Amino acid sequence: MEEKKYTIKDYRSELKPIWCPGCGDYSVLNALLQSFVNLQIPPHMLAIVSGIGCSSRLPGYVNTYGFNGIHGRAIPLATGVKLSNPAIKVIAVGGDGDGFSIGAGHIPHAARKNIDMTYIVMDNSIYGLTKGQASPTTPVGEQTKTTYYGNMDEPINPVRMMIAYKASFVARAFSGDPKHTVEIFTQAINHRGFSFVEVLSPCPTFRGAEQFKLIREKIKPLPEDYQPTDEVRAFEVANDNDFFHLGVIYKQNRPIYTDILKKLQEVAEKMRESEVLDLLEQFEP
Amino acid sequence: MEEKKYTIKDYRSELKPIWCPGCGDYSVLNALLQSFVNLQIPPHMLAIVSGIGCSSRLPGYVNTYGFNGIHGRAIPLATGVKLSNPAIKVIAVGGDGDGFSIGAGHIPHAARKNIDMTYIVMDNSIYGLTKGQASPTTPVGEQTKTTYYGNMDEPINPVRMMIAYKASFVARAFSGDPKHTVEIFTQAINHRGFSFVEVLSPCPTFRGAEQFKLIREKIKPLPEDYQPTDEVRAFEVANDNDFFHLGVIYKQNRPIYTDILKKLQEVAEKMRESEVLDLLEQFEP
Amino acid sequence: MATNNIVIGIAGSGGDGIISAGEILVNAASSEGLFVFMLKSFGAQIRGGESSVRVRMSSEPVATQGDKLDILVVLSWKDYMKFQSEMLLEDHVVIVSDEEDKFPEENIPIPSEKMKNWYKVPFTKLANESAGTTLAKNIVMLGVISELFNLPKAALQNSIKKKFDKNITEIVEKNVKALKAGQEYVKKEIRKQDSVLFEYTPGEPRIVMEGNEATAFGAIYAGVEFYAGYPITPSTEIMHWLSIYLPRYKGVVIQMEDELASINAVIGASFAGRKAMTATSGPGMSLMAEGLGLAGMAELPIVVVNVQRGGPSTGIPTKTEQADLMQAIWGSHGDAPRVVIAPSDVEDCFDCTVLAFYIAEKYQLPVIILSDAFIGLRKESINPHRFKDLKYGFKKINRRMTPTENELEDYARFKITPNGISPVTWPGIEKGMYQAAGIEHNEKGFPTSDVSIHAAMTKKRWAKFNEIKREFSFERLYGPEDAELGIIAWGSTKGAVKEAVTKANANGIKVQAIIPQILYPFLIQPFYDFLRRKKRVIIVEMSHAGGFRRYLRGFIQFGDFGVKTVSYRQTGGAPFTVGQIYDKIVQEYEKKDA
Amino acid sequence: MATNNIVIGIAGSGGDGIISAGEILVNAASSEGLFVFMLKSFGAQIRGGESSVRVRMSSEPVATQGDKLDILVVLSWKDYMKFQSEMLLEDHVVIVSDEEDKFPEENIPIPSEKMKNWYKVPFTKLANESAGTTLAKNIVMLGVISELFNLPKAALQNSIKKKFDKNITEIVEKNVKALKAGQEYVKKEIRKQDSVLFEYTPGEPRIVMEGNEATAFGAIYAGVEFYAGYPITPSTEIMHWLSIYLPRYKGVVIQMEDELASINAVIGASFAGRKAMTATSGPGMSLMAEGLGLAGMAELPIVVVNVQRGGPSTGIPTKTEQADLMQAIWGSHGDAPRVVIAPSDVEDCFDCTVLAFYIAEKYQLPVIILSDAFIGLRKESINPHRFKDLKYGFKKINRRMTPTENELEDYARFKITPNGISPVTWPGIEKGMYQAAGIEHNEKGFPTSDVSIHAAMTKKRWAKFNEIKREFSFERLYGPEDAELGIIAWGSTKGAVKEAVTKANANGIKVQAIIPQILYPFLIQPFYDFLRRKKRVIIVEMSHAGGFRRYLRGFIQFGDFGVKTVSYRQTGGAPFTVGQIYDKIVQEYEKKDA
Ligand SMILES: Cc1ncc(C[n+]2csc(CCOP(=O)(O)OP(=O)(O)O)c2C)c(N)n1
Ligand SMILES: Cc1ncc(C[n+]2csc(CCOP(=O)(O)OP(=O)(O)O)c2C)c(N)n1
Ligand code: SF4
Ligand code: SF4
Ligand SMILES: [Mg+2]
Ligand SMILES: [Mg+2]
Repeated sequence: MEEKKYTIKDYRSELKPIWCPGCGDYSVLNALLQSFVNLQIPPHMLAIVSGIGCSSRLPGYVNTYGFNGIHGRAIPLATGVKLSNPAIKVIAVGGDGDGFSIGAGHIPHAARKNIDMTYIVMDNSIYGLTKGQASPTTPVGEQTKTTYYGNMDEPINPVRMMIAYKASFVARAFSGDPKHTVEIFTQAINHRGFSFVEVLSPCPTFRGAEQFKLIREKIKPLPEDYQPTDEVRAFEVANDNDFFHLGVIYKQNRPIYTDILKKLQEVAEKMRESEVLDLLEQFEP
Repeated sequence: MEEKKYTIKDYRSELKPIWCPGCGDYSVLNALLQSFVNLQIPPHMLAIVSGIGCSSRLPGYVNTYGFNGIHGRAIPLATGVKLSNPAIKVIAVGGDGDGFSIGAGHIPHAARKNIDMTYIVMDNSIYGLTKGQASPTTPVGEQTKTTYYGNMDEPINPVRMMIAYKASFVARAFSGDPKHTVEIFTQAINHRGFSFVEVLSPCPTFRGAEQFKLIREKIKPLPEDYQPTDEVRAFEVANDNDFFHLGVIYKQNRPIYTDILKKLQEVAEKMRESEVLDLLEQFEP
Repeated sequence: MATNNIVIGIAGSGGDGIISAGEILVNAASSEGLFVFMLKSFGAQIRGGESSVRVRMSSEPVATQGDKLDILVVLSWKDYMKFQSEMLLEDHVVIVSDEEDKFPEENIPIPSEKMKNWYKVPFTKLANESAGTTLAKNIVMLGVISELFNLPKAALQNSIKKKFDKNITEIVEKNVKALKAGQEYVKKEIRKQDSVLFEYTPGEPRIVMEGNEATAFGAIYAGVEFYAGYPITPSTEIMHWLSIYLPRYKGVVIQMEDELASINAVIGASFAGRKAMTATSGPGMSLMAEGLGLAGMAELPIVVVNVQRGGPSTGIPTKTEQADLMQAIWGSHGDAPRVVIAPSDVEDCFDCTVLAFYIAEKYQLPVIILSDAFIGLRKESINPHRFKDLKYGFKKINRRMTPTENELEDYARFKITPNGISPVTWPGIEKGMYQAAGIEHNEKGFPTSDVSIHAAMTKKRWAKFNEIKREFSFERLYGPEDAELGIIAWGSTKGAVKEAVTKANANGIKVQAIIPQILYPFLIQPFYDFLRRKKRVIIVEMSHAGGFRRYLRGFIQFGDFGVKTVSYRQTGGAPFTVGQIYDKIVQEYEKKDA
Repeated sequence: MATNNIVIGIAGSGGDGIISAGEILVNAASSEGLFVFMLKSFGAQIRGGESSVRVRMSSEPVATQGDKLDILVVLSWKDYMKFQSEMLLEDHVVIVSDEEDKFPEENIPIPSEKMKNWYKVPFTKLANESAGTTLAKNIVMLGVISELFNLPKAALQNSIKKKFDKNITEIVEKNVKALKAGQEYVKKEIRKQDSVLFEYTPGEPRIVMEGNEATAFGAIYAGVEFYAGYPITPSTEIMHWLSIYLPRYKGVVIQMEDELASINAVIGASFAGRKAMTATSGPGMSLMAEGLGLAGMAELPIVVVNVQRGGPSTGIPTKTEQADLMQAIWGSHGDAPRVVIAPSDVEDCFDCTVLAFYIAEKYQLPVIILSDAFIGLRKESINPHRFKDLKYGFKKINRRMTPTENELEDYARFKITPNGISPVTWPGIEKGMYQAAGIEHNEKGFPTSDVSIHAAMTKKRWAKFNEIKREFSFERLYGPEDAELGIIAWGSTKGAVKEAVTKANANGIKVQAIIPQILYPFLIQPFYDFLRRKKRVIIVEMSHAGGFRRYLRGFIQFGDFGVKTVSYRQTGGAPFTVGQIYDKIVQEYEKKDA
């Protein structure tokens, strides 16, 4: 094995996570650090941005550039970073509430623009940080702090939503299967374009300790010969309500935003004669 | 033919539309009024709400309760109205910018909750009211006021997005085909649940007069034997990038929000003993 | 030192059951008719972090948590360390700690002179012995302190019974045993050296409410029919509570996808004729700025609660601050009218909510209630009788004014009237059809960009303010009218100001305080009356930027009254203490002729 | 009446080419070195509605559009009706209208004494005859008025050539023919009875800018690298302009899905080290409240332009108002620091934008530029030389301060410094890694809920204000220092105030005006100096609620200076006229000893 320059220690920050004992997010964090080791990304070339939530605390636990922004706005924040410096690897992380509830309006646009970033949602089907209200992925009937009489709302299906948005990489992982999660993260970060990973990451505190077991029972890997390039097939697989398929469910290569932008700037630059004062010509009567 | 109590005149307001000559929205308005005639809905039992845009001016032209709210918020506004009085027929209207750009975060939630309303988007693939900027459905390469060097962004596909959101009725119409539009509107309003209609409604002012012709050339009706109940098939049909299929593309019957809510309130009411002061018991030490 | 007013602080780790213990104590004291005040405090962890509770009980009314502890109970010294600054100790403090805690004594950050009265008790051991589980150590602890300090013992036992579900007798019994084990231990093993002893005469039971509960309860009392919201600390309890109780009155509680959706759903419900509200905290309030403007423009009654927290941005979600006042008044673009009310304690949360609905419905505009974490999350004991006949009682609040048959003939929804109020319809009402709009509109609701209509409609929307100023004049006043030193404060700062003013006057330092309830529009007359005798006024608020001071000065030219103003500000986090305010009073009093 | 200062108004329907005609006129006049001021006005329709343009040209500097028209050109009386209130007429007004317009003469809403000088011209016929198309009637019209009133004729011809693309000679020729046809018609058919005649000496050509263009240009000059925005009237031209020109300097312009996304993208870009900005109007500003707080908390430089429009809510999107001031200052929850600057004319849009970047980058905080529709959408002619050496010139504006090698050793991004400014890094800088956050944090950027850290960090963030107050003291002053009557105004109201003050002083009415450029933090010293001699001060603003007056009073106790304040407010829509301000000056001047 080749010698690695950066080890997991290089990526870990001095801050100790304040997550509850048994929280699924611990192994998401570890998997992410391991994927950085796999990819040997220099820490200062990484920017991890997030919104607000237990899961959104993650950037603080990683020794890279980090931005713990406001609730629901990780995606536009990440967009601003990426477009400003395409050399930086940009990773947005957060929860199911942060991403699919308050942040829902931003995802389709980053996806269709194919902005080169990785978006990891730690899906625990609950609002953890605010102590247990229903999230967009909470199952029907569930009693939470805001659904005393049982949740009435059909949950969303993040994976099929992402396929409909034309995200160019869509995958699902489970924080109870760290090895597979590392593999998926590594692929996602390596993907050129908007890559999305839903990580099932239980919240034992507000959804019970048996979550890990319940999810494990419903997990199903993709068929051996599965080809993630067919949108319709991917949509069908995502539709399966009885099982969670883990793995890369959809993948496509299409031009990334920053590449197109670069070409545009080159065209534009050719139209410019010299320095800024030439702009004054625009105002000549 | 049975005699109708309400005629189109009953539904038309005293306000004259300020739309440009040739705007597609005129026939959307007319089709909507005709569908009210078909359904014989008493005008005072109708509430039409909208956001901001040329298309969002529509409520003012109809003699019903109307609410011309703020940009992007027609859907939550409509939700508030419907939940307050399930007897009212609630219709949300607006543009592609209002709905799929600034309002994009609200749609999945009204759809999954299956809130009984009809959402009509007059899609002209441009921002009309602000005088010609790119919208989420503007084709790649198009020059607009904000895309001098050509639009870089892959457009969204509203129909397949809605299917992914579990909207229980998803259809497409064309303002150049008013008869079909009336039919679709009538079905959509009659549908119990969240019904969505994308009406291709050209903006000759900012996208050119030839839009009607160009769209007409790409239009394709659904196959005679098409069954709109299969999500995957519907997704496939929606994916067709070369043609616009008109008609009801997806349809499903599932419980509507206000019905579930009513049951919940009945359960809750049984748990209550008498009038409000009994709540004081909750605070007894 | 027998006292009828005692402050107890308890600190430990999240698993120690400290909050439960505090609640049991509060319930016991309240059922004995005592005045009780309880604060909780947590670390950043969701579970397993440090936590603490502070309970003050008294046979006289109390307005604050008490500056310093008479009794400090420590289940874990390590966790206590996090609360040092929040738990100041009286000189005569008595400390009770867990004997089994292995924390090095030399690291305890308490000066030795305050460690004179220190009892160590083997809580865990006693819990295991009596209840068969270490979980009961919080109850053992209650047994210990109830015996040591003469806290209401029978009431405690009742509270425990109530807490641990009457049906599971086994659990109740275990806990009662734990309580008694604690009490027995004291009798047998401890020789009381300290002089702290609680004494009181039992009275009629009082009920216990948290500020956020009082707000939610007030909303139901006022007849709220629709609540749409999005969770956010420290306001979420309002939604939790309503999601249980509002459906019982056929009301709707819906969790929306964000605050933009929440306020627009509330506006939609109001358009549909319903009494509608939402609650949030700072970040949500910022997102509601546009919606608040819409409600003002469309003249739709809505009630919006902002339980303020530390800011700016995400800030410190669990701690209190008073830095959202100016945003409440001026936070939307354009001349957007809204009323701002601030509750000053738990009971007042109830009153303000009822008042908010009254004003919103009558004047057809948005009303913002500015509570904060300090009020919203604390418990107080309250006289249950006060809810019986209130001025704007349940179902007595009129819904907004509707048009007469006549007015419906050629209905003009936004008819210009002298007081700005025009009769309103809603979907379902025949002949009442109209267009509501955020765009400028004429009396019929149709859009216009005519400058003179804009002027006339703007004037109409703001005319309501004149009427509100005529209708209300209530302000809270404490201290003698002829004092030359004054204090102006608002919201949760009232408690400390009130106690400090009482103390000062008792000590011969003449000072009077005024605390407005309706903050905006500015009810100027009571302030003029207040200022007539003043020479110097302290403006107190928990905000670095000091919006309240700017606000007051913007409306009152203090110089015209010959009054000097002094701004006393503190960044949020911990509330003002009585001592801080008192010291400031003394300091300014001495300067008063300077 | 030969004059070197003339105001021309033209009204007609959307298809009449009125705006083009106005632009050609403005360009012609500017190329002759004249001072020009041009306003456009439209109806609600997107296409085909009524439209009008008003051009003032003068050989002396002008600060306003001129209260009344010397010349009124009407291509359609029906459309003119919509602009009556915006187009007041001088007594000596000359009217030129379309002979073929069938509008009943008796319905023309102009008193007969102002109809004395009325020429009717067959514009359409002349256009058809000369250019072979009715489309050229606007050019015929220019020919007519240039001949009638001695407007720059050769320059007009050049402007037409420039406008109609030099390459399509055919079109240019047709239009030149139309121009000449108009001129010939006057020579042959009209006997001039009126006395309005324009006279001037040509000077060095001036350039022409719209306020929004000046803002965009200023941004490029200041080195902006990233723009994210969402279209909204009346600000969108800033984005239009930048989307053409910024990519030519390797900059990024991205249209986001909404304003929440825009400001967060801008914050992200700033975090990545870029000079970043966005522009919007009221509704977008309300949506940016939370993001503005985040930028303040994370101490990231961003520039946000608010081109104000009529409010509240959607309000009147195309018209002007000054009702967003208090929102700019106080619009976010919590103690969220930001700087607010207001341009007062087109040139100042450029200056303020350059200044905004300077302050944002130096102090690491959000800077809001409060422009409005009145400035943003008008054209003015400007001396091109003024852009050559500016204090904070292109590339001369330092980017934010970065840490030294030494400071990077144990880098503390939010290090507490006396002036609040701490060196900052961005992704890609080795060893500079840190956590940016909206949550309260320590010097390293790690989250905390510690009360004392919160206090220290809040103080640090606000310490920048002290430094800003030390660095700047510039205010615009007009009129004699020793005047006892004063006027305070801000932003676009400057023009009318300036001209009114000049006129008053010329008439022996002593009055001085002060117009702040940096509105927040409040630079108090210049105001103290200003007030020293004043007895009475008029506070002028275009807002019913009057935030500016509250703001000023919040910071200045006018009574302490023995100064009485008078609030002069007007709802938005149409800007103040010089006459209005002048009359107010006279009125208050007469009261001055009362
Ligand atoms: C504008 C705004 N609204 C609400 C909140 C309160 N809030 C913080 S985190 C959160 C949801 C957390 O859920 P999720 O994103 O699923 O993260 P988790 O804690 O479950 O990991 C909410 C509602 C906020 N901080 N800001
Ligand atoms: C918060 C906010 N941002 C921006 C605007 C400006 N605006 C008004 S309509 C509109 C877009 C209109 O496009 P669309 O919804 O497609 O409607 P159309 O005019 O094309 O029918 C925009 C950006 C606004 N009114 N409010
Ligand atoms: S509350 Fe749930 S999601 Fe949050 S840290 Fe605890 S276990 Fe994890
Ligand atoms: S601008 Fe376009 S969408 Fe708007 S009214 Fe005109 S044609 Fe219709
Ligand atoms: Mg979650
Ligand atoms: Mg559109």
